[in-house]
Amino acid sequence: MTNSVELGELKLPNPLMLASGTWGFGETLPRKILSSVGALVTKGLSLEPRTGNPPPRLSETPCGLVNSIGLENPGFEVFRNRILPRLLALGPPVIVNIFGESEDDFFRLAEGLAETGIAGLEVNISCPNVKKGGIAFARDPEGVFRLVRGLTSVWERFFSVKLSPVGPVEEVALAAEEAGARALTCANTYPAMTVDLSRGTPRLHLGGLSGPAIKPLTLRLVYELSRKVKIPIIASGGIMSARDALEYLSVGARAFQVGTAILIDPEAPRNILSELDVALKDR
Amino acid sequence: MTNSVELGELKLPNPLMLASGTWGFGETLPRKILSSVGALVTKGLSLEPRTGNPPPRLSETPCGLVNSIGLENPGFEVFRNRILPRLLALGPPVIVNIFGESEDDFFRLAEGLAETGIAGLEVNISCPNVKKGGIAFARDPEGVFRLVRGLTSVWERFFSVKLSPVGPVEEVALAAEEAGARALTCANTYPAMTVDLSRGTPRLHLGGLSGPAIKPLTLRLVYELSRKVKIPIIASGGIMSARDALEYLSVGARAFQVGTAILIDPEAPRNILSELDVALKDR
Amino acid sequence: MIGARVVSQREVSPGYFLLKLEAPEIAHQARPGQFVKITAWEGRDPLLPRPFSIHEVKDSHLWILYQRRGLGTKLLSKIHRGETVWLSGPFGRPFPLPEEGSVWLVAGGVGVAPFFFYAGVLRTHNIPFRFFYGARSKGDLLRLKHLQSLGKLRIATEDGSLGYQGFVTDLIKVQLEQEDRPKMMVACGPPGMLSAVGQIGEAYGIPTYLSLEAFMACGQGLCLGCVVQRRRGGYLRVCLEGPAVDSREVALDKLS
Amino acid sequence: MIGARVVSQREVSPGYFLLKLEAPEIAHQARPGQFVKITAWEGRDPLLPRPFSIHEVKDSHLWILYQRRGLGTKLLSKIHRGETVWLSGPFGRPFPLPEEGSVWLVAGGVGVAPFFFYAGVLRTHNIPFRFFYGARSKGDLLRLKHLQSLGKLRIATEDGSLGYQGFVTDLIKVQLEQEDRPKMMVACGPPGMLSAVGQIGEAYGIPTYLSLEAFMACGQGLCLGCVVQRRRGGYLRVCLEGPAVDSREVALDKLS
Ligand SMILES: Cc1cc2nc3c(=O)[nH]c(=O)nc-3n(C[C@H](O)[C@H](O)[C@H](O)COP(=O)(O)OP(=O)(O)OC[C@H]3O[C@@H](n4cnc5c(N)ncnc54)[C@H](O)[C@@H]3O)c2cc1C
Ligand SMILES: Cc1cc2nc3c(=O)[nH]c(=O)nc-3n(C[C@H](O)[C@H](O)[C@H](O)COP(=O)(O)OP(=O)(O)OC[C@H]3O[C@@H](n4cnc5c(N)ncnc54)[C@H](O)[C@@H]3O)c2cc1C
Ligand SMILES: Cc1cc2nc3c(=O)[nH]c(=O)nc-3n(C[C@H](O)[C@H](O)[C@H](O)COP(=O)(O)O)c2cc1C
Ligand SMILES: Cc1cc2nc3c(=O)[nH]c(=O)nc-3n(C[C@H](O)[C@H](O)[C@H](O)COP(=O)(O)O)c2cc1C
Ligand code: FES
Ligand code: FES
Repeated sequence: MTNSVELGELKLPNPLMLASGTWGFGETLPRKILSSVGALVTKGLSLEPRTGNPPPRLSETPCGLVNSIGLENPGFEVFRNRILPRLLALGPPVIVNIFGESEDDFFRLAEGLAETGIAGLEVNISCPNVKKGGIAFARDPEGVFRLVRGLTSVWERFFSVKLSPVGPVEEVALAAEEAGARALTCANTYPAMTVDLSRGTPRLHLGGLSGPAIKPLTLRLVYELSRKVKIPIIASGGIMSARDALEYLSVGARAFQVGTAILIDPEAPRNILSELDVALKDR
Repeated sequence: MTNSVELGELKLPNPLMLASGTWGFGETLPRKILSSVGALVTKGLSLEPRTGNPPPRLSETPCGLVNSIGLENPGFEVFRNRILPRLLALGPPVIVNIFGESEDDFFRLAEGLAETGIAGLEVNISCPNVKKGGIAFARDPEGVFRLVRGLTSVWERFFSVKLSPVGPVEEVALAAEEAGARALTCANTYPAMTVDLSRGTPRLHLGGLSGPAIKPLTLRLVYELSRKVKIPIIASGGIMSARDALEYLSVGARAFQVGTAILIDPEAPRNILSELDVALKDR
Repeated sequence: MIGARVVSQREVSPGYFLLKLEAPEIAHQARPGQFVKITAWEGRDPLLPRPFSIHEVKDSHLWILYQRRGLGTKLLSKIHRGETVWLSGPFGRPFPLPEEGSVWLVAGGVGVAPFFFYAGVLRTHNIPFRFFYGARSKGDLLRLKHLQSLGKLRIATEDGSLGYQGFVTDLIKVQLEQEDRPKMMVACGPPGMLSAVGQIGEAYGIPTYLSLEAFMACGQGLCLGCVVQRRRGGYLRVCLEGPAVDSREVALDKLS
Repeated sequence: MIGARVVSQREVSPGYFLLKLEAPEIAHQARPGQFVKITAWEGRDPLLPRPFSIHEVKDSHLWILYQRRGLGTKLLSKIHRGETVWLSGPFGRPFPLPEEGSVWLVAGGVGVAPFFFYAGVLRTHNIPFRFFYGARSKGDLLRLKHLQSLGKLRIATEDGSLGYQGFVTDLIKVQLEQEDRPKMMVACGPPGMLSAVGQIGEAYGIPTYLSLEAFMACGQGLCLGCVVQRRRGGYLRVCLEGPAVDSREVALDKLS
């Protein structure tokens, strides 16, 4: 089996995680797909339920997918009471991806999740901070420092800060590390848009780009950041095959996430893991 | 024929330009390909000759191309004396793409080109500023302001500032506009990398990503910037077809450049122009 | 995804293809109204598999009836017999089977695809049904001979080249005034047609199921990408709560 | 790019294909040593056309002999006769034709591809030549029968399963000591072999041309992407100053 991996205090059976937002809460996936992976990172969770964005929520680009789901989720209460118990029973460590509109939202979510048996948090900072006039947390290294520092006092275990790939990424990464983040997830989707000209008036779709198209960009980011920070980096961006994963591992990532590939084929994580086994044995 | 286009004082026969660095200096292209376009933007020119980077200079990604040519060029003297006369004889307006390692380099290039009959300059700010410790001009909005303001006193005609798509793009765009840029070229390639695992040790290739993969990203950038600045925007990023060009025009670009598509097929600009004619007539 | 051998493929009308695949696992599970996702190319452009209704099923084979539209269907149309495509599914809720009374199937264009399978199953269950099929013109009606053998069929063409002249929705309005009304209607076709059928169903108090289309990524409830607006607020996922949904569930004016 | 009809394609050895295309414009212009770029897929992945030596030319047809390596050649190998691929070229400098004296052609593996065309033209010009061809093993020697009919051929296999046992470069060293030396050598094959042939040519004072490979985008001098290091500093573009370059021009230790 592919070696286990340590992300600070968090030990994973293997370096493959299911990326946030790309496997629902596992309701419609066979158990065998979910139980073999290194960790499950949940869909983004907010305190209150969110209905998400109106359609269209998806469009396709050359080798890429643009999504604007709008962080639809059932909110903390439903998640903790109805969803989390089932996820925890699956086996792999569960990492809960959280987001909020203010620092306080994050703190309250972390407190609420403290006694639930989850393995850690992934802190999504790509969302807008309403107190800062809607500027994303990820645009504001000092804000990220305060957010992360604040979190460390309510959440003492493993958590990763999920970076946005745009904005002052390096400054944000360093701020998160200095403030006490245990790992960085590098990175979220890229601001993108598509235009559908096939209708009378052009239909614009704004969202985040994922998939193979972004791999060379996020790979570069992981490479650069791994030379700047000491905490482990979890790579996320366009990983479709074991080779993609190995590329990330070879430039400094400690673990990696599979996202869009699951949407194309939920068997992808299992295939990647078994190919990875073979490749690592060959070395 | 596709309508002529005005970029401030510069009038082009049509909105299609050949992007910098993707058609050599036209030596190996049939004249008919060069003479039908709206403008020719030359390969990046520096004061002194540059031999460029060692190989590998190219690698391929899903729907993208990574290049690290290293701005190889014959330098100002050779360009002005031996290349430019031939380019000017082709017909379309010639825009010279310039770069330097200091503000002064840019100013001297502009002065040297002042009496040559070129239609304008394209100012590449993605290059490192040695006086600022090698930080790219494009990372420093104040530096860009000074550079552009300085240019306006040695160069009184049309020039476009070619933005990098990373860094504080919006601030840089606003600084360039305020300092007197007549247009913005949006945008250059994206910092990217590939890893070749097929050899014994991984071979890393760092460079700039172009081609269809980046289209949704640069489209979004053009869309956002066209809502922020009043000067015209020239789009550059992944335009392979008339439909791609129309998408950019529909989100606010005034003109557009074709780059990587030329490398795949030098007939691409002519095909795009004729398809554009048809599409615009259909409207 | 599983590899499925292409048993045959032919162009049944210009731009419309009938594809026969060998896929025992999926064929045995499939029920009418469900769909599969197909990848018929190497490389990552197009990135996403394409969703297609299951047109017919027999033993270990399934058929897809599809229109060539963009790159994905163009590539699919170039696949030869003996080659392999990648398949996953079946996904989505099957069409409902009424406990009693008759069903009207209302199809527009290539929306007729899932009804061949459905009609066969309705027949097996002895559920009476009528078939209404509209298209622009006679030439756009697909697999007409086969369709006629399936059961009672009424045709509408916009240009009057065959059957009733006008929209299929006008035709069913006429029929609803003339005949015993069905216990249920199931419609598949372009969004404009679907919302018209939905309105008719509600006006006549007939439970009506609309087989919706939406751009899909996962096709199985993972990404929340294929939503349409729910009438009472919020969204429903076409791939999971659909593709056929009770017309009263969806905001008909928001279909597109 | 022009569309070229596939006249035939067959797998001449496991993983090696011989493709015949109808492309009058290119066939008429082509000269030995030049190459074409081929796109055999829709969609943008792979993004770039792939470069291939012109293997043979006759009338309005040209042949490509290629090895299936990654996605591009996999897709090319799936093209059927009657289908169309996209072609551009011919690109690059032709192999030199010596004014007097003989030429030795030195091929390694699939590097033999351009020499069929070259041998034919040498024959037409009554230029004497000898052919040296090395591969790992007997089974890796491509189109051997046809090759034997072209002229004087010496084989080297690493495992000794046919001809001289060892590298083709060892074979030519042996031959250079035994025979009249040629006026020129032209070599095509893997980088290690090329640099060895270059060293031999220089040691014996024989002008030697090495047909280089480099990852290419434009194939025609536009992007400056396909460079190799020049011995006297700076770079040369394989697509324009090559693919075959005088060995003394290139930094042999930098080939890869
Ligand atoms: C549940 C379902 C069942 C379907 N059944 C059939 C069928 O039986 N026969 C048939 O001909 N067509 C069917 N379609 C439509 C079919 O999926 C599209 O025609 C196909 O995806 C177009 O792909 P393309 O690459 O050829 O075209 P593109 O160039 O990608 O797009 C052409 C058009 O197809 C739409 N489309 C593209 N991708 C998708 C996608 N992943 N999901 C939904 N729509 C998309 C686009 O919005 C656009 O309007 C079905 C769609 C859905 C959602
Ligand atoms: C001038 C020239 C002539 C050639 N002639 C022949 C020939 O006659 N027969 C033959 O079998 N092969 C020939 N090649 C090599 C051929 O171009 C590659 O095998 C092919 O491009 C591989 O593409 P792929 O998508 O299958 O593999 P990839 O998965 O893309 O790559 C596999 C290997 O091929 C190399 N390669 C990929 N793309 C290119 C490219 N655009 N240019 C150069 N190398 C590339 C990669 O570096 C890698 O090592 C020639 C190459 C050049 C430059
Ligand atoms: C449909 C979809 C929904 C996503 N939802 C979330 C989310 O809720 N929270 C989050 O942090 N990232 C979310 N992401 C980003 C992914 O977790 C992942 O970081 C990104 O897609 C890049 O990886 P990939 O190319 O492997 O998909 C989402 C991505 C997709 C495609
Ligand atoms: C091989 C290559 C060389 C380039 N050289 C330059 C250059 O010298 N100066 C510059 O400003 N941009 C250069 N570019 C960027 C292009 O001009 C263009 O802005 C970019 O590639 C995005 O457009 P595309 O996707 O259409 O190629 C180069 C791009 C490529 C692919
Ligand atoms: S397509 Fe992913 S939820 Fe429906
Ligand atoms: S491949 Fe572009 S210059 Fe040689």
